[in-house]
Amino acid sequence: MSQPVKINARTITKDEYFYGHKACGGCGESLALRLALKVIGEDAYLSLPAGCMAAVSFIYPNMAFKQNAIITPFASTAAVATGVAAGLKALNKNKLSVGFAGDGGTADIGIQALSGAIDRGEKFIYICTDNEAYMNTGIQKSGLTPFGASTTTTPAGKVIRGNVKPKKNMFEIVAAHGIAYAATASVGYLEDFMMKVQKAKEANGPAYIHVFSPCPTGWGHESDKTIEIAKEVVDNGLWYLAEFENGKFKLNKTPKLDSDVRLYLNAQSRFKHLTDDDIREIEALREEKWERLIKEWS
Amino acid sequence: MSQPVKINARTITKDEYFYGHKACGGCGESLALRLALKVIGEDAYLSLPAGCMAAVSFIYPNMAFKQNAIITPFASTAAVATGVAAGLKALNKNKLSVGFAGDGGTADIGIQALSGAIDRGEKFIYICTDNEAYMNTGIQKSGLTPFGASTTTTPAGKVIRGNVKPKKNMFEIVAAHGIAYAATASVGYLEDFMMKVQKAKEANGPAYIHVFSPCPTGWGHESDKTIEIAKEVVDNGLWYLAEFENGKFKLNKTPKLDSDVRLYLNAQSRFKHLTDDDIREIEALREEKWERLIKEWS
Amino acid sequence: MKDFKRVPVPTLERLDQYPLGSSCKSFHITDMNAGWRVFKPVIDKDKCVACYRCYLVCPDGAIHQSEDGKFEIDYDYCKGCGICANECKVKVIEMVKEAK
Amino acid sequence: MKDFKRVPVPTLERLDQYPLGSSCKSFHITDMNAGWRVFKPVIDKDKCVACYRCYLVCPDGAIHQSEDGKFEIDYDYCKGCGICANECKVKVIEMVKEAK
Amino acid sequence: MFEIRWHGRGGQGSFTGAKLLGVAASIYDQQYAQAFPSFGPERRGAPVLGFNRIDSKKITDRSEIDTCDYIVYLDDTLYDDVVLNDLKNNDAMILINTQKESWHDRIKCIDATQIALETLGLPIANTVMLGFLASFASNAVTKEACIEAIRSSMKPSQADKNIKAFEIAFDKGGNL
Amino acid sequence: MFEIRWHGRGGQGSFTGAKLLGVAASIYDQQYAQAFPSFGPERRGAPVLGFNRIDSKKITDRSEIDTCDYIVYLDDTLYDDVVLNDLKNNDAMILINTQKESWHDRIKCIDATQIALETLGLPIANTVMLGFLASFASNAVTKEACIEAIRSSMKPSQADKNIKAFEIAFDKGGNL
Amino acid sequence: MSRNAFLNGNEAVAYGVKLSRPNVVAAYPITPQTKAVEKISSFVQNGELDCEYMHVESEHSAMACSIGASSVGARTFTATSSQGLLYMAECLPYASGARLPIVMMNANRSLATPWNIYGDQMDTMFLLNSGWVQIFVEDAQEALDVTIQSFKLAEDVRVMAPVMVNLDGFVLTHTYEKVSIPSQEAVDQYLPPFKPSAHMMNDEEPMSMCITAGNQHNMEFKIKQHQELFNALHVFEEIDHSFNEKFGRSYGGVLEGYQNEDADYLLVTTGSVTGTARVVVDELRSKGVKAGIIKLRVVRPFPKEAMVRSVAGAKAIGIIDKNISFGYEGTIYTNVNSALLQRGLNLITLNFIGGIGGRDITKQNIEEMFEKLSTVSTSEAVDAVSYYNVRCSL
Amino acid sequence: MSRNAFLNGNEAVAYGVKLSRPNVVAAYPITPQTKAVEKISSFVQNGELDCEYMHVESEHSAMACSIGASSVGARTFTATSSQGLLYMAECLPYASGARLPIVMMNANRSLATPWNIYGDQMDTMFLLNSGWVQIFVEDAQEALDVTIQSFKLAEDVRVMAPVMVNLDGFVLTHTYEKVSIPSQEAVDQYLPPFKPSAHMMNDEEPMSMCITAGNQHNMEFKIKQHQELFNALHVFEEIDHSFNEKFGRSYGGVLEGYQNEDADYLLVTTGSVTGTARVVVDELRSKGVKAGIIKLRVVRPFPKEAMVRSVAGAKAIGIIDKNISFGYEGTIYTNVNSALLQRGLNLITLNFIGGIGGRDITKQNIEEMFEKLSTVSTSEAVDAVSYYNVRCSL
Ligand SMILES: Cc1ncc(C[n+]2csc(CCOP(=O)(O)OP(=O)(O)O)c2C)c(N)n1
Ligand SMILES: Cc1ncc(C[n+]2csc(CCOP(=O)(O)OP(=O)(O)O)c2C)c(N)n1
Ligand code: SF4
Ligand code: SF4
Ligand code: SF4
Ligand code: SF4
Ligand code: SF4
Ligand code: SF4
Ligand SMILES: [Mg+2]
Ligand SMILES: [Mg+2]
Repeated sequence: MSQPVKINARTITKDEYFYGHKACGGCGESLALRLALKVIGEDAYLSLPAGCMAAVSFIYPNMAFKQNAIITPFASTAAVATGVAAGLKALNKNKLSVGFAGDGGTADIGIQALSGAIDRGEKFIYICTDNEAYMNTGIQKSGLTPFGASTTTTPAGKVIRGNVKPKKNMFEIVAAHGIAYAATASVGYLEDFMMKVQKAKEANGPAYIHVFSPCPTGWGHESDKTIEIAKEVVDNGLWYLAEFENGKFKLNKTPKLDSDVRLYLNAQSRFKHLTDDDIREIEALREEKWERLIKEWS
Repeated sequence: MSQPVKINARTITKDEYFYGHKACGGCGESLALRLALKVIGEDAYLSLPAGCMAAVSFIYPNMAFKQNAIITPFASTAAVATGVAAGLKALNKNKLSVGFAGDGGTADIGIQALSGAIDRGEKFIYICTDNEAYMNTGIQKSGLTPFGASTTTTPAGKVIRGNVKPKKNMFEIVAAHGIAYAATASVGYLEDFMMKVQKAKEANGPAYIHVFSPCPTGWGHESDKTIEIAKEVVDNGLWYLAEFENGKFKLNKTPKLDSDVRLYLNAQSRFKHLTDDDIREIEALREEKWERLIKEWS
Repeated sequence: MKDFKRVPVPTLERLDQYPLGSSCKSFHITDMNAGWRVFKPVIDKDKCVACYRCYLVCPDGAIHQSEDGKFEIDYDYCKGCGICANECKVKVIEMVKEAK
Repeated sequence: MKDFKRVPVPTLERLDQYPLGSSCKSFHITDMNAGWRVFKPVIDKDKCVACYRCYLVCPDGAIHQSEDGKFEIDYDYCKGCGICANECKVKVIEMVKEAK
Repeated sequence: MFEIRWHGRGGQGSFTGAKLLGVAASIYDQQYAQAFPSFGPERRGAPVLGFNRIDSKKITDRSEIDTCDYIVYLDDTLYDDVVLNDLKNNDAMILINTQKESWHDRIKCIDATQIALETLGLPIANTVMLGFLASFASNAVTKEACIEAIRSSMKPSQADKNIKAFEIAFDKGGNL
Repeated sequence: MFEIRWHGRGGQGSFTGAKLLGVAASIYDQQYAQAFPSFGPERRGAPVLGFNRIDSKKITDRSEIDTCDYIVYLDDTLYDDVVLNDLKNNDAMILINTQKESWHDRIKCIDATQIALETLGLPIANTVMLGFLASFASNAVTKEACIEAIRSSMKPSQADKNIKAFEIAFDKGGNL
Repeated sequence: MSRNAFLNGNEAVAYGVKLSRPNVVAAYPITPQTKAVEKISSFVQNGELDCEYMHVESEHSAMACSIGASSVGARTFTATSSQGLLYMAECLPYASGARLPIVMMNANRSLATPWNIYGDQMDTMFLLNSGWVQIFVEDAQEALDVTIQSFKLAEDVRVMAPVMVNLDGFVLTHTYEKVSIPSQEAVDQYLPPFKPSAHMMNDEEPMSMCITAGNQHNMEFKIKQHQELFNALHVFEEIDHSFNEKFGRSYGGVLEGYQNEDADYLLVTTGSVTGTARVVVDELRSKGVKAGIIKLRVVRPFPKEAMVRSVAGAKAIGIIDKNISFGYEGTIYTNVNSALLQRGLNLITLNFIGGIGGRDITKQNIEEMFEKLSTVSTSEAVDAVSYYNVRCSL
Repeated sequence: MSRNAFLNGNEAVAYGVKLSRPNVVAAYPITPQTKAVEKISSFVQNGELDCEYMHVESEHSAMACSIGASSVGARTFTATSSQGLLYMAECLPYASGARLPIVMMNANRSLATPWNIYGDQMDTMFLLNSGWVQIFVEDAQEALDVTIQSFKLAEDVRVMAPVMVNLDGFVLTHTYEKVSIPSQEAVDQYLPPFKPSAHMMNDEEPMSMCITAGNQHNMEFKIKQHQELFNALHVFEEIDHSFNEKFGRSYGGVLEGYQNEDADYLLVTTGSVTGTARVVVDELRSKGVKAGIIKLRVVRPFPKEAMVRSVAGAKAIGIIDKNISFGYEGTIYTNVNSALLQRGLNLITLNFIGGIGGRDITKQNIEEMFEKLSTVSTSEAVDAVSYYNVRCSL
């Protein structure tokens, strides 16, 4: 790997590659895309499945991406992206193929294509922008919706109060494929995220980044709190920053595990029905997870 | 969990639940099925996708399973099996739903349905009978075909000699889902396998068993060597016996890592083109794998 | 112990005799596999030590223990793969060429 | 620096003026988002310390550094989400109610 | 047949206004009604439309609504004079939530946000605009039906406040 | 038009026999030929069939073959007397790989496995049976073409042995 | 007692489902079907509907889970649209061949590419060979009623086939109107719990399902399925009658004629456009033009006899297709034409393609169609296929 | 120089692919297509074909990878069958809407359930609305030749559409016959490397593909696709000519008439059954019966004019369908009937359904069909649809 340049607001290109899109104001996913593209550069070929980001960016005749870009069938981000990569390779073009998909498009309907693409071992980058639900279709539960969250298919009902299943562990699932590079990130830590995109770019094979991306519309928080929330979730340990490189896991940041998760939860209406018991369960899950992570990864 | 009864040839039922099937003589998968069913019992509802085992067992009007059984779409073992489980539950029937699929049906086209089913967290058993290629369609490479093996889509050609990709790590991928119980097994160690099926039966949620099942037709070995080969591959460490329980991995058997892998490879025509370099690579992969396994799991 | 009876191939003279849907009773065994064999396993019952191994390892379940405790082969379904003979520790199963 | 020019909505009077396939040139921006705002951010340029934070965090990329080193907002595309104001450490961005 | 269009911004509740009107006319006035939204890929903040048809006969027409009897604006920044062309006839009118005074004889103005803030404590002006509309569109819907519709659609505490807001606007409209 | 059926067991190479015959007739005899297998869900060891059509004119018929000019058995355990009904006419015959003597005037027997073991060192009798067949079916295919077909389909060392096996059987057939 | 509510088509279906008391619902969200499954999941989370709700990870699995659940005799519902319908395509003939009485709502929506979330009927028309009963509804009330009827139809021993209920995306799924919701008691009487059929997996006599039938048997299995699917036509008529007796609403069975008895000019319609056409027909009738409508409710099995009977007296018929079979014509047009040819009906038929990708079909468009029909009956020199509301010259 | 080889249909396609020098092949195995992809992968592993071979994990991904590769201008091939074709169904209108010149071989096979690996044409007929050009071939030579022609057709600027080449499972895919393999030089001259179209992603002017077109625009996109797909008809005729000039083989374009000029009784056939029918027609002609065949080569776009022209003189036509649209009739029958009705042809048409699930269609069956056609022309009291070689009473 080449000597890493420090990546921050001053060193990234001033050019914008994602502009005039129709995402909600304050959309975390669109911020993740915008900055990832600045690191990835103008030459890349992008594949995006159905999902908010595709929906708001390819509305004929208003195209928001500067790069070559294609919407893929919902299940097919990684398949189209590796098809693009194979086509470029066969035509002797040395360009990067990058897939961007939401949590639903990654952990649910797209996991098969992703698994197959990683297994084929050819270089491409896959970035999952995780807003913890199917937002484009109106906030339905996905495999990455966290325990307790109310969505339109797991509403806070009279007998079942929100989502009862924990979040699927995409990062470790991907790592178990023996991928060249994988990382988790958050739009609350943008420099860290951009640095990881840079590493993914330099990886010698498939690379995967999972970036936590708040959605004011789906989560019910103020549109100006996107970054704050995405930072808090890392600080309190409900989300984590980690990497998988050369077959090894590494934690990038240790949270304050005794912090009150309410600061995070209360800022979002999707959690407003939670009882004290629910919150204790969330804290217990956090504890359990970190016990393992610290033991195994540090 | 109830006090485990020792499971062996004497304690399992004498009834046969899988009979008159049309598998090749000496088929490892059919042996795995036969014995698994004896442990699982007569009451279970079985789901099998397209693949050798379905192809040889439901040939109208000759039905080889005693249990209720359904062929599923190739991609859908776990989806149909959990649909069956949901249906049984809704109808207040306390029966077990069990899926059996080959390596292709599990690691490639069926991985999405499997991932989704595990994520839903409802109890069912999934057994992957791994013969390391698409046998039903004539020995094409799957995601679980090992490095070096010649298949009909990765023949030992003049420039590419057999399969160049390592085997996908299904066991760890499944474990990363936080499944209730998972294990690897081999028809070379039948008691171990049956004991694991019993544990899967008792697990409090989804359970997964990955059983190594030689295929004389596809691997090009004598039909009477199925068990020998399946034992040797464990003994020499190219395959491994392990469990994942309560969130922890456990190795069940330590192989002889200095043993000559040729004993195993030379018995099979799919490896007959391998050069000494190839064999060294296989040994190197073995070493690398065990270094990690021993460090992390024991 | 095989608790099934081979059943005759169903009569299918009218459409209503065909199954509803793509269904059939389970364990509806109409066929034999005897014709698949080139070699057939023969157990020397006198020397057999009733270790259950052959019964355990037969992929076709074609070996069962009879009343007298000895192991017997159901030649209607044995395919002659030879696993039993190979796995019998005391080597009392012999593979014999089939003849018409 | 936004290196694009807003382009006019294409003329589509005949079928042959429609794209071939479901394709369109990239960065073919025909639209503005100005009308989405209820509040608009206003930077107090004198107090701005040019820390780049607002530029970094804007999901719409609507803030850029002008020649003079100061940061400016492209009101054609700012949606008024308020992130920039919230994230400016020196609190020199104010959200002001839009009026027609 | 009355045809009505609502203009708002994603998140402002304009379609809820249309739904309440539909409930009022069809369930409580025993007439027939349709309420349907426009729907596009743009997100929260982007302009959206809602529509109503109201009639005493069963409504089967499923085509889009072009010209209207009433056009309601929940946000004056969305208004543009060209919509005057979308009015059906001389009785048809445009109702706008604005601090401004009316600048056209077909336009009626009300500071609905102010009323909403005062009565509900929130700048959600849909029930206010419903009241304003109901005051003019008495052939399409009754005041009582609207109140019932609001009551049946919300928690009682919410409903009371919204009915108050509705009534203030209804009276304002009657006095114009 | 000659129609031929091959009986064997999955793994015995009966369809390879049919293919070699097809290559011989179509490529080296400049005629036309089809070769096609039967195909079922049963696995290795189960009985399988192969078919040939040979003609001097282009063959377009794609229907199944019912009655045959020749029926070839690679394994006598598969034989059953009812197949005598599948023979086309008085010249048609059945050729069986067996240690037995012929028991019917339409049946010709040869111990092909023995010949194969002696010449190839393997009990793979397909080229032997091809030779036996060619000795009778001289209107359908020439000896030379068969030899070319074998030569073009295998490694030289293999081909030589198989041609030898073929020729032994061809001569045996001629002498019956 | 029934009660009135102001519901959109999605919600109406959700109420129909709730009243039908399914055992299992497995669905994946997709616009414009989402509000239906959201409503159903809220019924479940609120304890108003006691069923297993499966949050599946794709439509292929939605249908595969439905197959699993139905194969043990559970009453099963799912819903999808467009891309989702095609993503599960493999499972559709799978379920129909297995004779599983699954009911599915499909929100008719355009197919990518280009992407588009609005309503047209290309998705359903893609699947005419799937072995499913395919029903189109015109409004929210019919959506609710037909949902209940569909379970009865699917589970009828003479039919035993999956049923797809099609609602035009947005125009029906998102339009609110007054709907009468029957009481649970009445629906319980009308639609008792499903008694699993003997061909399904069960504890008494274990079954093997979705088996293989080789070339010796397969053709007969398929012909049997085909012939028995036709039973859906008269059973649906029966159900229309019995539903009417119980709930006081009839929709005319496999098709409904509107002013067709003496009509010179007939439009064949499916789904929501029928309503708009009714308005135009009323107007034309008031002007003395003998216009009428055949509302095709069931597209598979195709009601050939009923269709031929209903149009026989007309001078010219126009078939509205909200779909294109690329490289030919509208699919319903093809289907209707074949029926007419077989009966030797020497009618002029024209194909009116409209509503593609959510394009409006206006009352004026429909007037133009009738206008075209009345001219063609005296002149043959017209193009058979024409497009409505196109925004450029072609 | 061309050379003769004894190949089955799968291998013939593989040679056609190799000669066409694709850049990317992405395929997933399924009986009875496997031998085609196995042969192609052996070409690759042996260094005889220089292309990216993608071992995909499913057919949905096979087509998605193909879409990706084709969208950057790579010449792309894939192959599938039956369940696999339906599993990728979502991606088919996706690719055609994007105007990607992907070529796919489909081995026609029955659809589950019941499962069956043998040939019928239900899989392809499922997809008539997909926007793909759909071609059927009769023998291995035609399979090889049409594979090469398909790339030329797909990539023609007037067409720019994906092409599906259909081979009857087993009957064509597994039957060996003599095939002339053209030389690489000749094919290179005939089919130069693909020059990517400007609508594809490229380095010079970045493109956004597979975009959204709302209700303001969508209908026009679809009509454009529809209208331009019709170009495939005459371009395919052109290609048939130019291929004939270069290689000395012509197949008659979109359809081939065999003894049809003066025929009283015509059979419309697709694929391999044509060959058997030729034998029967020859026999009947020798007995003085004026029998003939219309071999339908291209089913989409549907060659309406050519079809109507070719059958106009007959007394009765029979359409052989190796498929059933459950609850109606054979799909080709429906399509042909619509064409005839539109032209006011007062012909008697009968539907002969056979070959379902691999059931043989015998020469005697075909004789019976002609027999039936000759009786019906004097009597109208026959059932339009009949089944051949059924093993039980219906
Ligand atoms: C096969 C298929 N099923 C369903 C859909 C509908 N759909 C489009 S986007 C979407 C949700 C996307 O969620 P996610 O991937 O999390 O992205 P987000 O919108 O949250 O950014 C769904 C369900 C589809 N387009 N295709
Ligand atoms: C959608 C779909 N694609 C492809 C196939 C063809 N197919 C049937 S079984 C099979 C291979 C099965 O391989 P595996 O799962 O490893 O089981 P095995 O036969 O080896 O036991 C394939 C490719 C199919 N039936 N359905
Ligand atoms: S709904 Fe959420 S993810 Fe989608 S555009 Fe809006 S903020 Fe972004
Ligand atoms: S091919 Fe292999 S897996 Fe399949 S039945 Fe034969 S031995 Fe078993
Ligand atoms: S030879 Fe094989 S099939 Fe026969 S009894 Fe022994 S193990 Fe079983
Ligand atoms: S393995 Fe040998 S000793 Fe053991 S039971 Fe079988 S025959 Fe007897
Ligand atoms: S308000 Fe939001 S959109 Fe506007 S400049 Fe600030 S961050 Fe960007
Ligand atoms: S964040 Fe504040 S201080 Fe920093 S550049 Fe922006 S306006 Fe200036
Ligand atoms: Mg999401
Ligand atoms: Mg396998």
